[in-house]
Amino acid sequence: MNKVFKNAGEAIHDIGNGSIIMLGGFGLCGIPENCIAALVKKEVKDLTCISNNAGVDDFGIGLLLKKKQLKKMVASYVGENAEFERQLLTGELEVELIPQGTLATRCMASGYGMPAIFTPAGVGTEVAEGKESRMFNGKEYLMEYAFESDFALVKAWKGDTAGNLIYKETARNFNPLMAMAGKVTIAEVEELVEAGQLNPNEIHTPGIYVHRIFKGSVYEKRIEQRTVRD
Amino acid sequence: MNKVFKNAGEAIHDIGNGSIIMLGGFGLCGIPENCIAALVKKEVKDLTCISNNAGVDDFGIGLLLKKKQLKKMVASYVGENAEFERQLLTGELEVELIPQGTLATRCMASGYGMPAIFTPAGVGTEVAEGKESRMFNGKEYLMEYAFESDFALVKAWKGDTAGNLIYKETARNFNPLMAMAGKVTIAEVEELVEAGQLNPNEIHTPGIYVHRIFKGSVYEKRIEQRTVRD
Amino acid sequence: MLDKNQIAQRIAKELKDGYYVNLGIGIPTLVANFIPEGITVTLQSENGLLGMGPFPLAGEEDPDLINAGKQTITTLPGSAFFDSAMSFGMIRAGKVDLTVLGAMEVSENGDIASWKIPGKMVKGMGGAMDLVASAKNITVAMMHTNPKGESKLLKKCNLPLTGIKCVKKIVTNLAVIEVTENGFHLLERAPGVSVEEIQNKTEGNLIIEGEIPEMNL
Amino acid sequence: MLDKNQIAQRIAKELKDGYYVNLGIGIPTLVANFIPEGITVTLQSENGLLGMGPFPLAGEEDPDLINAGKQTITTLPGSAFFDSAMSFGMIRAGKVDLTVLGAMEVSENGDIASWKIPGKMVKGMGGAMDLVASAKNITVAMMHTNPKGESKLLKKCNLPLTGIKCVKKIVTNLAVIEVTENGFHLLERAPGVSVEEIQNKTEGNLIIEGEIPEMNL
Repeated sequence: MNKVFKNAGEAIHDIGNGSIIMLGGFGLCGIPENCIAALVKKEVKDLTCISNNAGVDDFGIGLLLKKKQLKKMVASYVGENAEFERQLLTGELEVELIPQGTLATRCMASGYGMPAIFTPAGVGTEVAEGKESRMFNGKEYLMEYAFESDFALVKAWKGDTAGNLIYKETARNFNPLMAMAGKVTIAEVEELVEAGQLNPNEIHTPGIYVHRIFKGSVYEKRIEQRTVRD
Repeated sequence: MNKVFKNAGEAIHDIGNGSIIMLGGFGLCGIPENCIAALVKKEVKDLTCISNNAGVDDFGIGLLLKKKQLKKMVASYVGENAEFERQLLTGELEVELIPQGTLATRCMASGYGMPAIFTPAGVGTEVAEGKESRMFNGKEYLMEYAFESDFALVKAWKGDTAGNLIYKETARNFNPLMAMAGKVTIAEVEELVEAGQLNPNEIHTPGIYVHRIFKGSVYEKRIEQRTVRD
Repeated sequence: MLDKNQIAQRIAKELKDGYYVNLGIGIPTLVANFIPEGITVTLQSENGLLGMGPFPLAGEEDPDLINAGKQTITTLPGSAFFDSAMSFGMIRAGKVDLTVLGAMEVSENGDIASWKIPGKMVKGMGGAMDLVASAKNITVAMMHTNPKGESKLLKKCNLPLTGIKCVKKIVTNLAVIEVTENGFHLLERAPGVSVEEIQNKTEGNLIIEGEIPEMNL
Repeated sequence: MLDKNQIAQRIAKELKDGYYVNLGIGIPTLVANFIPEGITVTLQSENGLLGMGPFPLAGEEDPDLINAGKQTITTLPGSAFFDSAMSFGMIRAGKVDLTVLGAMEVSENGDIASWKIPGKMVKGMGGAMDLVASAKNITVAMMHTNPKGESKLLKKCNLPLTGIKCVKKIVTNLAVIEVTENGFHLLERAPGVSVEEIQNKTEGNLIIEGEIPEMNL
């Protein structure tokens, strides 16, 4: 059973028009750069992208926006992106906003076989509209459903041929959660090693959740807000 | 803010009669040996113990059973323990059996601030009696509530003064889940280091969940089923 | 008639390349000894391990490394440890392709009883209720009859249930049986065992269609 | 009247030894610069870090290490990384002792609006809805009035809400206010600011009891 693919193009070969895809990352940190580049190159259209953010104008999911490859964006925060705002205002792009913790937990729920979860996030706000709510110990919670996607594209630091993944620092973020929520999960890694080379105690995503893995050819790792101290 | 305690006796000083305590471990693997010894020494009574198993006759939670310190045992599997069976049959001990995955997930739900979860485990069995059930996508699930305890006693391999924990191999099991579910979580570790000595990428339980930590004085680590190949 | 090892050997033929498999305590554990050459099967142990290897050599037992039966084990290259919530998470999410379990009784609609004999034995369900309720492919490995010679394949289970309508296949010392909407569908006979004997030892509805082949180990 | 740094400085006085604290974007971030000496406060960043340190030195920026505002940061000894589900898990479970957030409007019953101006701005709620619904201790850091001079402390919020009945305390450039069942309870005045000015710039019900002390930075 071989999970290893040569490059991004081959790993995403069956992502077609209208696919629902999750993309890991927070801002531009820990995003599947090589998969995004391959989606741009493949010119697939009408994608529904589920990702915490929508990239910036010329990087990350912003590249797919610029090429008008998205039908719908599901995210928690979509600032810092002028093209996004333009497509939103003209109605070219459909947008669904979900509280960040709800988005994360709905992905995890999928990977944990839990059909729904309860969260207080959004109670009393427009996020609660049309949703079932319920009291527990005197506090109100919304019932939110598990979130699955056709494909989950995640980025890890290290991976092995069995599909095990280790993330680096805050580049972990949504990646392990979305890795669990893909009908097909495609992981791109900075370093790909043979099974047995990673310490089994340090794995963040066990290989059972990962269907395809490849070594990304280049990582630009753009910084969104470079801040330094004196 | 000091989380470090000198020994088990001091770390459990305020566990009193009638306390509800969780104990990590699977069988005798990864159990908080030093905390159990201290509870035996302290002779606290009427404890409710929540643990996947109940130890063996002369080790683990079996030591508390022998001294009749338990009022109630909540577990998923309680075989391999004659004294347990005796106390159960004479009615000295109250027992609640919970499917293993349900027990684990209810602890996690507590640490994740989710008041209830849905699981298919136990549907159609006596475990479902009196419980709310619900259909999702044509499949029936039971609603199970988050599980919190007065104290959670967990065992880790390495820990630091900030309370961060790393477990070893399958000694991880219920420990990280119960660590999240204690109103007061007490961690005993084989190796206690200064904050900054553990790789923040490899932490299994972040210190925010751990209130007290100490280095166990002895680890017997008894093996329940020694099996070898030729 | 098959012995325990042969039951395991027959079940091993159900394995496919790339499968993730959870093996219960008893006969199911033996399946690991018969994984066909040339395919990769990854064993999941619900106490928190993917990539379980064989028992250790004497002197190399590690108390921190056990399987769900509390036996000392080893890991194979590519293994990963995780906590019990994630372990049952991947089980519930259907990521485990095949689960093999023992049973005390199975009914013709796929119910299974395996964890309790009222008044006699209450060891607890462990992870069995989670496994049978979640796994998409449940195979039971057991003797066809109990020590008293009574059928364990029933119209309806007498013992408290572990799960309902979940068993897909049963491999016993006498037969391979598929659980269908209409009952136990006989697929194969053990070498030297007649259809009549299987019929006599099956209390639940046994469906016999055409020639029943002898199994090929 | 306080400047942004002084608002942060005043909020920092609420910190206690051992606190885990989540600081939002903007003024709240500045609180980290004023943590009192002698106490240990651990900063949580909801993108997956406990133990956030200061910004890096030039040349030492790490693109894999950012805060929830996407700024490059560092870690302190004892830090830990985790995924976004665990991050909001610990927030929902009430493990974070203090959350400091900015706001566009706060109402006298503790409702907060901070994420959307219909027809003008829809950046999304990010983690704010999770934070305000979960944290036990929500402090808002903001200017008392908007750029047009209109009060941001209202009877009722006009903008779409981020959360309801959740704000416990508000520190503005003019005052420290506690949100009580009966409305905004004035606790302290900024140096040189009169109770009258605060009253004039507070649309919601302002409760003034006895002498209102000037705040001590």
